[in-house]
Amino acid sequence: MSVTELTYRQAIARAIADEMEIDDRVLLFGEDVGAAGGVFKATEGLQERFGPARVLDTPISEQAIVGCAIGASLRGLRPVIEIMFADFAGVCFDQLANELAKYRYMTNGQVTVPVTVRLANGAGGGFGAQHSQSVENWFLNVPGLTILTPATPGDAYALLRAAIRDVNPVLYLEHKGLYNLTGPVSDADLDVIGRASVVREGSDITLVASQLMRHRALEAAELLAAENVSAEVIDPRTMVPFDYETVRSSITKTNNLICVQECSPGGSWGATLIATLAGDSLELFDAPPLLVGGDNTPIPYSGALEAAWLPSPERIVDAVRRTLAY
Amino acid sequence: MSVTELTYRQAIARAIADEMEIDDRVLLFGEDVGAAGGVFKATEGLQERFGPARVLDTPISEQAIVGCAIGASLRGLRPVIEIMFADFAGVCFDQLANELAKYRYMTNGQVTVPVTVRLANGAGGGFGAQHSQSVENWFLNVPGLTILTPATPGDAYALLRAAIRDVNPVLYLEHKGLYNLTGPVSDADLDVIGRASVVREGSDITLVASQLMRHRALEAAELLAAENVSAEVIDPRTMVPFDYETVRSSITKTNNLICVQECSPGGSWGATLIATLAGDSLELFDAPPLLVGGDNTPIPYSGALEAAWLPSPERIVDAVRRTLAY
Amino acid sequence: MAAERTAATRRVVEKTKSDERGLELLAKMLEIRGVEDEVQRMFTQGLVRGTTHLCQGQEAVAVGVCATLKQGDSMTCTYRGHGAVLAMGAQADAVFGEIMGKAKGLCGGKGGSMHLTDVAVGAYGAFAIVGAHLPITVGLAFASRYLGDDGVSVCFFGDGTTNIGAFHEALNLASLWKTPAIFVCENNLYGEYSPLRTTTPIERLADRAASYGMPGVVVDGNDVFAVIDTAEEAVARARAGEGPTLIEALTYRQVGHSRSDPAKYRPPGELEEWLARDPIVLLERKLAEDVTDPARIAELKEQVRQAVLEALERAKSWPDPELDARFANVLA
Amino acid sequence: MAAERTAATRRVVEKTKSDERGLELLAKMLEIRGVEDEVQRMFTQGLVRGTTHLCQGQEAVAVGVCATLKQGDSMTCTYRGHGAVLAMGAQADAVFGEIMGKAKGLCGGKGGSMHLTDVAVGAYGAFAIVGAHLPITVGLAFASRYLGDDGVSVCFFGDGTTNIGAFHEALNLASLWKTPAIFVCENNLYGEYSPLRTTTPIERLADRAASYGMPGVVVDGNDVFAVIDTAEEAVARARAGEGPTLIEALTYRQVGHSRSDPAKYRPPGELEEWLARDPIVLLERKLAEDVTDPARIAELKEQVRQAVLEALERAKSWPDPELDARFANVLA
Ligand SMILES: Cc1ncc(C[n+]2csc(CCOP(=O)(O)OP(=O)(O)O)c2C)c(N)n1
Ligand SMILES: Cc1ncc(C[n+]2csc(CCOP(=O)(O)OP(=O)(O)O)c2C)c(N)n1
Ligand SMILES: [Mg+2]
Ligand SMILES: [Mg+2]
Repeated sequence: MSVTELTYRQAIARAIADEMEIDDRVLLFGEDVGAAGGVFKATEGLQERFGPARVLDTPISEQAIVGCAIGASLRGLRPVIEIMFADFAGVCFDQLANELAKYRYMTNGQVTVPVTVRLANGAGGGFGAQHSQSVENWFLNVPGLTILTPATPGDAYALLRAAIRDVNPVLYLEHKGLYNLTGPVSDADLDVIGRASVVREGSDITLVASQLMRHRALEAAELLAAENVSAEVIDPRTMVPFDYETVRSSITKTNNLICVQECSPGGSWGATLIATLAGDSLELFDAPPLLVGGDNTPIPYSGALEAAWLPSPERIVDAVRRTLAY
Repeated sequence: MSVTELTYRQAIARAIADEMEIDDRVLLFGEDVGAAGGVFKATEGLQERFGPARVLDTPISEQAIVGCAIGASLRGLRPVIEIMFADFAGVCFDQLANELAKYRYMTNGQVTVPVTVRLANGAGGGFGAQHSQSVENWFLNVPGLTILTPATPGDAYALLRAAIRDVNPVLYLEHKGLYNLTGPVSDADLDVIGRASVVREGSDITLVASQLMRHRALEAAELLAAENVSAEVIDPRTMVPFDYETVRSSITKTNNLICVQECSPGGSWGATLIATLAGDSLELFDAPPLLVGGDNTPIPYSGALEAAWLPSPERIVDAVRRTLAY
Repeated sequence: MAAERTAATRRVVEKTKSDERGLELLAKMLEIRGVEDEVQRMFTQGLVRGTTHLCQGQEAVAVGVCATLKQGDSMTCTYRGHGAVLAMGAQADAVFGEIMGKAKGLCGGKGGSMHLTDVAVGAYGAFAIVGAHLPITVGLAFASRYLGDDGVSVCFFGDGTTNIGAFHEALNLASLWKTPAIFVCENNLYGEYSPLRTTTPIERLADRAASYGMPGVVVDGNDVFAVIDTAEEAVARARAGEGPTLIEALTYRQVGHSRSDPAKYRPPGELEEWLARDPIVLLERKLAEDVTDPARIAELKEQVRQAVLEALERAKSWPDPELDARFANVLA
Repeated sequence: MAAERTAATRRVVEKTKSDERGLELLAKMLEIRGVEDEVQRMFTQGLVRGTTHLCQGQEAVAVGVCATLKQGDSMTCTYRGHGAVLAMGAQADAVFGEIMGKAKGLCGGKGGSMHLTDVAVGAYGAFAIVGAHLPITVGLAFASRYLGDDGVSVCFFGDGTTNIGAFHEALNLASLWKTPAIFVCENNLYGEYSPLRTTTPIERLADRAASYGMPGVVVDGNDVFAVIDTAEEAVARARAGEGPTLIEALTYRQVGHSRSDPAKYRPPGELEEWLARDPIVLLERKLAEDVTDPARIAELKEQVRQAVLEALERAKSWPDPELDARFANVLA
């Protein structure tokens, strides 16, 4: 594949197709991923192309879906499964956190568990408190899971192919607000797990932001540019393992850090990042590193409330101003 | 009740009994909490005393247990439920994180959900990776849950009574390694939710540590005293809401902070604490705030490995030395 | 107010299938149909956010079951719960308001289409995680046993829900503790876009009751009187302390699963077949047989239509919530 | 090595209930009993950490079922799984070693008593979260279907486990997809300290199979030959692509639930009744009827006893893991 323009949604379907094409062990199952092509249409055409033996619809039973993927992976298969709205990770949390994440460790390496779990993350669409969460934050304290959070079609494609090839369990979080985003996709570099990307260079402050917030951080950076503030924007792309090094080099230059995240502060990836850098790079900070995130509440439904709940470019700009004025 | 000496385990049974005695709406259910008095014997005698209508054994079905408690609480009851090993929160995570935590918010206050969920937390007992976790860290990013982590019989008693009286949902985490600990118990002050306790005063460094780690931090403080280092030890007691103020006043004095926790760093309460203080009190730090915790792995079974996994007083002392030498 | 409303709904319980009663049932079903049709329109107009799941074609189940309840009883339902919440007596304007995220919506705009709740009329919540409310219903019912009142708790859910773990745990505990719970499975043949037979290895879902030692009964969910008869038996059993019942109501979702679904997966003719058995059509026909004056039915239809449209206009005129409202009611 | 061991176990499948075969089954059951008795002793001596769940009295289930398997088949079990893992052919010293947390234990000391795993003999794991391995077994079985081999997957679990959600979801999916899975419920009358009737509203757990459209069969779990016959049928069905079976094996846990449990909740006489039906005693009696020389049985018993003790001594002599080993095998 040379570089193509695809939507984020198409990039996902393409990544799965490309891996299924070259590896018979790859299969896909989940609720309505087959005949219907997925509730987010991110698996459209795959059942037609690869047949119902490799693209299967399941009953509504997420524990069975995850468990079945684990078991199949033990026999060498490479299951890609969909949990639909990421919030449904709650009903199969044990399978993800206690089984999938720990299986290899508890058996001292007798098994590998190459399962890719796709989940649709994030707020902003008016889906309410039980269909809008960013669930990477539920799993940060569960060693054994690799967690990916693509924000562009290109990253969605590369990270998903990398996830499927990875012999370890991967949670792959798709942001619902990005499915329609268009961008270039290529297979030139699939070695992307654990590598942040500097998506805008700058010298005054480092904004670390993922998924929908990456795009808002970029908007904020544009607004700031008009004020002669030069913001560097980094998309971690991978939550676990986190590329601290790229962030560290950035703040070596900017000496200021703000994490922009789509969740409340407690136990968040942003808090983890700040604590880590406070612990090993305290001297780099000119001002206190800040967390700009969702409110410390469940996510409200009403359009007005949800918009207020989510960090806006303006809120990011505000936080930058406060930081630089410190 | 005047001051009595009880074990941590007895303090729990006593707290439940004292609330059941004065409030008919309080009831207890869970697996083997009744006839058998609990697998940790923390509910011994309660069924005999209050009868099987108020102390009930359930099938092995944690989703049903939590859901039933939620439903009962909507009708004004005050269910206290046991999930036994805290790790089993995985099989009822949806009920805890998506239903219990959000119910009041999603209905805009039409309901109150006064459920107390007891869970047995923590490592050190040789129970292996699926029976040793500190699950407060799974729920930090779930607004709506109050999370309590008592470390002494006195706190176990007061926090549990406060939890049962609280009209909001509470996760009450008992540490398995502390059930046999003896200490004074009194009902003089039950207003303890959200209040940290300074358990040892000191001037050189602040150690924030909970549950088993509180006791190790105290041991470390003794070792440090022999080196003329004066460590202040703070037990947060409540993870959510967290008493930042007490920690902040302490580091205003000591200018140094180490969190000692029984879990890996990602998404942990210690990381949240450090990020919060780095954000609002950066100027207070003489040296980088550190996290001393479990390794970034599942918890191994073997005695030798588990002991190495858990922070020891010596590891804490080491970290303090490094901090003060900064 | 709320109590009066449920009282109104409750009056229909009288066993006599009188004119009056039939017309009341019809009015409620027409109201639900009217609300759902308007919500569909609002969605197209961009007035509804996220998603919405409508119940056109399934009205007889909610209306029939809720007609057997009395004050103090409770009900839980799903994201496809507008009908059930209205059947309990919630006001249409507050329902519309919530769906539009207005301050005066049932949940102040915090819940939305999938979470309509009106505790004042016994509607304890609509749940968006499949199966999650079944255990909660067990607790609502258990409380009646514990408190010694004779309340019952009804839970509506879909056919697809019978495959999830929470279903199993809830029915098991409900039966073991003989709680006064009534589990109403609305078998509308599909879970999302999947026909039941592609996700479920058995056909008769009521058969699953045997695993829990409780009665499992099948009923024509498009026949409101049949639903009432079946529900009455289950309610009586529950009130008598004999434990829960699983009711499988056979019905059909005349629209797509959710707003974005054109329902192309339906075999040809299926929709038409079920439209011919539309519960409102069936009830009207029955009433006509019972010599109800056709003019009265026409008049009722017009009345309900007007009331729904007025409710909608009222709700549209309401303001959005204040932004600070988003911080309220995390804790009590 | 591993392959040879399973081969040895597998040889017993021949349908003829010959002397040799009976003696092999007896040897395996004696080995399990011997290991469990020693683990109990070790626990008392403080050589075992945490907790441990023993299966004395249930040996015929694991040995009977595993005797019907062949190479390429897989097995999952619970924290009470020492017997099942030994029945698959795991070495006793590595079992002891793991339980003592030694470097040469089956899982290098990372798993412990509740997580014995020996993939080389098809023992894919022992799980400590009730019900968690049932969905995983579906996946193991599904893989055979996907790969087109004729492997089957057996899953052992307890009576109490039939009340948890994962049981329901797993059996449903297994049946829908006609996976070659065999669900073996060891009904030992208790879940922890709770008698089955206090937690489960029905008595015959095999009846739950009907909810999934699969056969449910009950077997005397203390009669190893009956277990073999029943398992053979299920295995044949699975290999033929006809889907899963639920087997309910009636048996008894002669010891407490876990190390700390004196099992005072048993009604008087119950233990004695079941001890009289001890599976090893039953098998010995059967072999005696089949004119096996009593001296051979005595000799076998002594051999197995010696082998177990030697395995234990070997395992005791092994070192603890290196401390750095704790960082290994989080990821591959
Ligand atoms: C745990 C969980 N899994 C998946 C979903 C997505 N989902 C929403 S509705 C639905 C179908 C439910 O089907 P059924 O129970 O038949 O109810 P119906 O929609 O037909 O009323 C699914 C799978 C969900 N909300 N929760
Ligand atoms: C999800 C979960 N809940 C509770 C437990 C605690 N627990 C361990 S064993 C057990 C009893 C299981 O009973 P049964 O399935 O009959 O198996 P048995 O122990 O009798 O072999 C329980 C409740 C657990 N391990 N996992
Ligand atoms: Mg349906
Ligand atoms: Mg049992």
